[in-house]
Amino acid sequence: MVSAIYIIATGLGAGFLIGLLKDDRKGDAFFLAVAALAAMAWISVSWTLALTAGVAEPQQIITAGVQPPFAINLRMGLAEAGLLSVITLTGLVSAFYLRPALMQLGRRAAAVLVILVMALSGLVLTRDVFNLFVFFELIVIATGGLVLLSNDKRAVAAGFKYLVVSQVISVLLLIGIIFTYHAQGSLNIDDIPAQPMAFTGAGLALFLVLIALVVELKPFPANGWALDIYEAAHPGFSALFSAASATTALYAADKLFAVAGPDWLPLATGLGLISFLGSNILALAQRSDRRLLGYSSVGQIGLVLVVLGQRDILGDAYLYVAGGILITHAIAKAGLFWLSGLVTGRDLADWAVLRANPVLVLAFASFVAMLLGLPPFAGFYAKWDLAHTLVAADRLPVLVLVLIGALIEAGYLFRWFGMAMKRKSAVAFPGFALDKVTAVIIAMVAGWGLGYIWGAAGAHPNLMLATPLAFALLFLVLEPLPAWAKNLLAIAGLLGWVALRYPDYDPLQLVFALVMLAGGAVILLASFHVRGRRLGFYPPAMLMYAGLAMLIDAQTSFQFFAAWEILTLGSYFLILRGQDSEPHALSYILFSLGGAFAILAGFALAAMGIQPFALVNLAAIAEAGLAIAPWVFVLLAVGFMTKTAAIGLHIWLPGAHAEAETDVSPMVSGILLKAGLFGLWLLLIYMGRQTLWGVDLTHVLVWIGALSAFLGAVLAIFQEDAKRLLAYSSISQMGYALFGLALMNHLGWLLALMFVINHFVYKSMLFLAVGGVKERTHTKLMYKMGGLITLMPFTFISVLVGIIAMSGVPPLSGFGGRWVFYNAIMASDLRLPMVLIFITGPIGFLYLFRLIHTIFLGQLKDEHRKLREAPFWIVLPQMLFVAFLIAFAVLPGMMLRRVDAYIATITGDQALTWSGRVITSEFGYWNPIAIAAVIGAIFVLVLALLLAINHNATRVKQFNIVFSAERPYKPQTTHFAWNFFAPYRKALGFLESPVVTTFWGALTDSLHASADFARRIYTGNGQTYALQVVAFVVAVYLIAMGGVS
Amino acid sequence: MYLVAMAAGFLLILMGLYGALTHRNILRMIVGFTLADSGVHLVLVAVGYLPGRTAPILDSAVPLDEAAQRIIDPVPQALVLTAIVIGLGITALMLAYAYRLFRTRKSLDIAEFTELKW
Amino acid sequence: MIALIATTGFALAMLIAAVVALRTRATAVAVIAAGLVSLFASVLFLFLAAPDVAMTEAAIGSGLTTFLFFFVLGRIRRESGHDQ
Amino acid sequence: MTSRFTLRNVAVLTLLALLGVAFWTLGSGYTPDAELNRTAAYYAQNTASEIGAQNVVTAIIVTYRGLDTLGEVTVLFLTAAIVALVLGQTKAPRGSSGSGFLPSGELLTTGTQMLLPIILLFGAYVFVNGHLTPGGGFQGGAILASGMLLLLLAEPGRRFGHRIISRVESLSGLTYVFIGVLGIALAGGFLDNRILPLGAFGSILSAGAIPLIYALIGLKVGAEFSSILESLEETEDA
Amino acid sequence: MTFEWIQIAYAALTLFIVINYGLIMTAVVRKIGARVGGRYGIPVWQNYIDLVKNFALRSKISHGVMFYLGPVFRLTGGIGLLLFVPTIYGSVMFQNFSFAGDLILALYFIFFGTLGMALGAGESGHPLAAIGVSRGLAQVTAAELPLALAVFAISLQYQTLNITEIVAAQQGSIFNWTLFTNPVATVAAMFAFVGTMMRSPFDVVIAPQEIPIGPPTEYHSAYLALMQTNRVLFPVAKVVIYMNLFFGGATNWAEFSIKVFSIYMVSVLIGVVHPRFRVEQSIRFFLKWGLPVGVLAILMV
Repeated sequence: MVSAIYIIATGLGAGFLIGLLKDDRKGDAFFLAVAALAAMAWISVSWTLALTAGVAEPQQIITAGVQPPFAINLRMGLAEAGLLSVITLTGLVSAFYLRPALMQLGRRAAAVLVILVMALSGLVLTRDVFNLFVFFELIVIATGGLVLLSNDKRAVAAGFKYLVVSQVISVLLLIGIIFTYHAQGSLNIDDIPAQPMAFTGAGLALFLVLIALVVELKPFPANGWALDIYEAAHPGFSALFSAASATTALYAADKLFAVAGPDWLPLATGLGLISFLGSNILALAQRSDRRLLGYSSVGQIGLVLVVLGQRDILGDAYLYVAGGILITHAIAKAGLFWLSGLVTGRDLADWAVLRANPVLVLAFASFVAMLLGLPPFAGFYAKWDLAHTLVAADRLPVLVLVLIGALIEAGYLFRWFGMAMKRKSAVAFPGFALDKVTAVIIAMVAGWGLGYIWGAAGAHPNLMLATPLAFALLFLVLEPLPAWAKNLLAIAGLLGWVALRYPDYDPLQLVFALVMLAGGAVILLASFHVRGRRLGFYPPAMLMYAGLAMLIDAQTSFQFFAAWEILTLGSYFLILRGQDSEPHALSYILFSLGGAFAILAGFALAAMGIQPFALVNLAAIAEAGLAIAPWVFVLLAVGFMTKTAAIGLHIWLPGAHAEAETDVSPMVSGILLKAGLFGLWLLLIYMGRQTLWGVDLTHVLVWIGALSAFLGAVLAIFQEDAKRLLAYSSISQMGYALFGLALMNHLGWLLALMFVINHFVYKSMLFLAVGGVKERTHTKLMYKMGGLITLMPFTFISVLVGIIAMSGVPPLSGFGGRWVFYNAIMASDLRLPMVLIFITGPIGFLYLFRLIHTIFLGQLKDEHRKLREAPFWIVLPQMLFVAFLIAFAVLPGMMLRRVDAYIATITGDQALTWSGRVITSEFGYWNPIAIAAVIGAIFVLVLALLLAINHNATRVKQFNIVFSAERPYKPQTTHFAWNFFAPYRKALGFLESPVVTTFWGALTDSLHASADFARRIYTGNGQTYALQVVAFVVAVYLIAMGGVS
Repeated sequence: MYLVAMAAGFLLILMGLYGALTHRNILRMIVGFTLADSGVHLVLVAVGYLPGRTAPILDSAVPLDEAAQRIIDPVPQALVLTAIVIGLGITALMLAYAYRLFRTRKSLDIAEFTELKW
Repeated sequence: MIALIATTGFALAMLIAAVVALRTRATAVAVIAAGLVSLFASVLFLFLAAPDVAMTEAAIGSGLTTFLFFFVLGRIRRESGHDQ
Repeated sequence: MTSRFTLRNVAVLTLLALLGVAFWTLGSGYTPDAELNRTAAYYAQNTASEIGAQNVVTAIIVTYRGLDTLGEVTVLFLTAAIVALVLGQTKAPRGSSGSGFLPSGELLTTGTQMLLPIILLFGAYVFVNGHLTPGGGFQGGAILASGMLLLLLAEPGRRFGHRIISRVESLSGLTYVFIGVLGIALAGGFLDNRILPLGAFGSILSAGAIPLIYALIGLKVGAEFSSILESLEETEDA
Repeated sequence: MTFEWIQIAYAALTLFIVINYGLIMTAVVRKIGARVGGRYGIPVWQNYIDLVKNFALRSKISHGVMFYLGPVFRLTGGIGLLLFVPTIYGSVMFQNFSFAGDLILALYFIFFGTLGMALGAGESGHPLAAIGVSRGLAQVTAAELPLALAVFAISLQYQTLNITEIVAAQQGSIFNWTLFTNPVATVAAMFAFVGTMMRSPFDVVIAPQEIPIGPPTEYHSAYLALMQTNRVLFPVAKVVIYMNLFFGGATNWAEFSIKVFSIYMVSVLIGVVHPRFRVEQSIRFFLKWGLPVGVLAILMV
């Protein structure tokens, strides 16, 4: 192996060599710089590889031929090697990225760049505290120089502010160093003994060193200077500043915190939390892209500082966790800054230009996911392990704060992504420089690669090797194919997977697999109607399906959670594709991530540090009656209920489902919601009833279910938008299912399961039908339609069957659900929530009638006279569903019976008796075939009677009778559709008042307002910034001292 | 003696910082920082001082075998030497920046360079 | 004892010079006063048995730095056309 | 500075007073060592045998903490480069260079021409003897630069050999790094001075590579200082 | 409870009896109403005349498939409702098709006709029909609520959803009737009863005294005949459910006719003395008075 000292020697040598060149030989200077950086990168990477493979041992490098502490020594271990690789590679790519700017500024700039990378490397390697200072100053000066690479005139002021603050820091650092030396008799970091947190003598000296290093990390709120650099500097340099400088500074702090001992770690934790939360909140109010990235960098470094504060409990996992977050952040942030160089405008919405290149969109999405620790990236594994360790060590508050911060970060990052995807670009398409695009792609590939490595290195299964995910990612490569080919492959993949896994499933899994995956394949049939390549549809769709497939297969909490996040991410991108879906997709992902974090906390709480945690073990926790059990229950239930859109957590759903594309709405409604039910199901099966403060939590769930069912239905009847109506109806239906599940009896579960199947079928069908109508009429507003029955007869039939099934009118399958439902509540001892459910039934009937009436009946609009039936591929799956509904109505036993038997094995009772075609419960009985036969027979007889009397009736125009064939001037006045249930609104309109929306709105508004107010501390005055740094140090000093005494 | 130097050094640091944090003129801020730097250097050297010993030079006045008993701690001096040079580097850089800033606005008031904020 | 008094004296002188550097209205005076502070400091270094440091501080701290200041000051003065 | 007692000033005073409390705690808790601590004791005992330099500070700077010094030299290199960069983008109006605060006259010009060789020689002396007496590369370099300063003062309009200065700067830097690397190959590690014989203790050609290194440092520092001074003085062609 | 072919004949017989009974009863009720109001009123066979007349009319007009099917749905709903419920307790002949399902089936099947009718009326394209549908649905959903609660209360009380078993539990003495064992539930159910019989004060949906409005606006001739049939059949079928659940059922046709008539008269009597409600008023009424009683019924079981 080449000694790491050559990284420094190469950097310096190249720097000086460039100094030898003539001024006009800029090309040579650039070449030299790149060669040096490449050599440094090669050394770093080869060390990393060798250390990982176990070929090499960590190396202690002595200088001057004298042993430490008498001479400066360096150390090359795995952590150092990894960070050096990040630093040097970022430097290398940034060098190419900066090429035009470097050429413009001359050879000196190239030398400065090389020396900066050298200094960063030195900072990582050195084990001497004063040497640390020297490298710091080198970095400061080099940064001061490279800020000038920017074309932004404001960069000069930013550089000066940076220097001013650095001066303050160096004063503190030097004082701290010399008194530490005095106390320990050595400058070697490893000679600093662990010591209690104290504010005299050695302790105070150590405090000064530590706080100086922390201030170097640009902690909120003492970081205005750094933000200015991020905003004004050349993006190529900002990438380096964020990815390499911040990373290095963090490692420097880490070295000293490591020796200072566990007593000092709370300091890191506290400051990290403040920084993470504070800067993320402030970022909310930010509209400038690079400044936003700056805030995000500060926040992320704060997060790693929090991790650093947990090194006492992380133990061996420390490198894995901290490294996972730190390196992922470095890559993602470098990538984002490089991306920002491709965008000419500085407003967040200007990133819309990226849409010109799908690869860049993918990169943007990847970076956002990386920053947020979403699977399959490295941060995900780190986040998971961190949460588990925190909880196991009883540091739940830290976890809560971290998750809140992460949620806020998700807020602005996804808002930004949404803007980029949906807004109109204010600036013209610039055409992207190939070298810059290459840099971005390199970062993206590195991020994916790192995700793979982390997956392979950790104790968890490597997500990237999971077949469903790999299959979904395959579609990224297949994007150039035409849509029909991809669709074919997608359907084959889904069906193939079900066929493959089918033998291993228990009946419950089988039902969900059939609904989610096979059902998904049916819905995908509708996607054949789209022509062209349909870029950006299949990867997210398949990502969602992959998540669902993995969810069903999940054995451990890790697999479950990973699958959960994958399907959330996939569905987010899918929803975002809708026309006006930007705000709705955002609230979807935020609620989903909030829910996911609750799940994470719940699993972490349950696992108590032991991994892997099999889902089955939830039962053990419940049985043991541990005090945490109800909390686990609450957290998991809340998480799952965000997905089922239980009332209070539902506000994302209507918009998200309504604005989605025609074939996406059924996916996210009919299928995605079931994921939440699946989770709840497992939770209730494993944990059963839990009591918290004397309240049976399943009773709470029953109430929530009933309220969701009721309010969802009430809101649905007031909608004018057909898809929104269906969306609210989904809330209601999921409320029913939740209600059934939470009843905790055999029939309740069966009821929920019937809802899983039925809701999937009729909601998919209805969404497809309404979507088909929208394809033709180009509106979703029902009062703009009317009289479409003759023009779109097949769609009408599917809506008709759908609403009969859904409202529970015999003989279709919905009735079976109602019957099971009544029997289930008879077996339960809860009374009041039933009332709500009873009210809901008829109300559900109201909105469904409205749907069919205002679209298909009544007067046809003039502009719709020439409409054709919906596209064949949209109608086809509807017809399949119609056939299924009828079959399921008559033969519910074909699937239910197996599941019923399965549920019986869990609940231990046999609630239903299946004899022949009669299904008997403790209370009543139900003979589907007889019902269908009787009704059919009567219907046919009556119809025959009417036909006999009135067989030659001829169809007349709609205006013929009442209007005496005089067409009224405006046909729309004759279509009674708008505000259809006006009496209800008069009587029950108060239920429509958007309490929940107002609540969440007020929450986010107040966050935004406080962010907008608080960020005014960044006055832009360099002196004020320096003052803030001093104030920060003094405040920490006083608070920490107060904490110690 | 070392206490005097140390006290003076600390005072100088505080005074320098006061100047740097209150003067709005950029050049005066830099002057403040050079004062603070001098103070830091003083404190550093004072820490290495052992009463009654001589400079760490092993000439005829200091026999080699008694060196450990005769000379003061040389390490802080070496550090200060480095610190002084680095301080000069930063000061020079800040001065260059000050000039550059002056060229953009014809002003040296730090409060005027606030285009970047929030 | 003499050394102590001398040290104290120089330290006081240094602090006075620092006060001048802070309080004076003229930047040029401030710069010179700062140079003086460095010079006094280098004397203190001599008392603290640090001849290397003393030389360096004198040459760099009080010498070169002051000139750097004056060069910049001069340029600024020339370009603004009036006293700063 | 319109008012002495603005809110900012009071805030600064308060904060600094609190910071002063921390300093006070440090200072009042400080007791000088009775004996040299182990690091310093090691240097006192072993410098002569290991390094062969009389001036322990020099031994520390050039060898024991050679990496610091290399960094330090690099700081100056960077500063020189960046000051040139900073000012390079803003050209001063032509014909108006010169510091403007000292009149340059015949006397000064002549005096400079006489003094310059002596100054340069003195500088060289200081850094070559760095391992024996107080002083060394930095001080010597500063002295070299003062010669340059004089030239600048004497002949403001004249341009000096940028090329030469930067060549000297870079070459000495390169050699410095090269010697450091030689240390790995021939002796105990990077920047080990024992690539050359230690020689007789106390003589000018002793202490291994220290005189060489210090000379390089001196040249480099001198060149860098000169370059900084020159950049700040005039930048029309920087 | 198994099916035999003879049951079809029995069901037809039930149907025949009930239709005739309904035709006569509704006419009698109207006549009583007229006499109370000091008018002479219609002859008791008036309904037969109307029915025959309407069946005899030949119409050439239809607005479309759903329009055509609307009355079919409507009548199917009425017949089905009757036939899914045992008419005479203890009689093998008049068990009808109650083996197909229990109380829940009956409750939900009420909507079948409503839905079909609403769809048919909707396709007629007449805005007044749509307004009628909207009002009717809005009102009926609120009105049915106390019934649902009451039904739930008594199924809890009797621990069964089987109508026959519920009736069986009420045999023996008049005080075994739900009316006496669970008066609250009965009151709640009667709220719903009054609300869904389409009589004043809850008859704004069809509002016979004003302009032609309501779902049947566009219907005529044979369509109307089917609906008229249903109009006499359906209330009786509904009353039968009430009778079975709350008033001890009927063990023979005599008891049947007395009980049905009495229960039916409840809504008539209330209608005579109350002015008509607007729809939102009746919704509020049922939520304010019917719902609490229903909730009370559930809580008291």
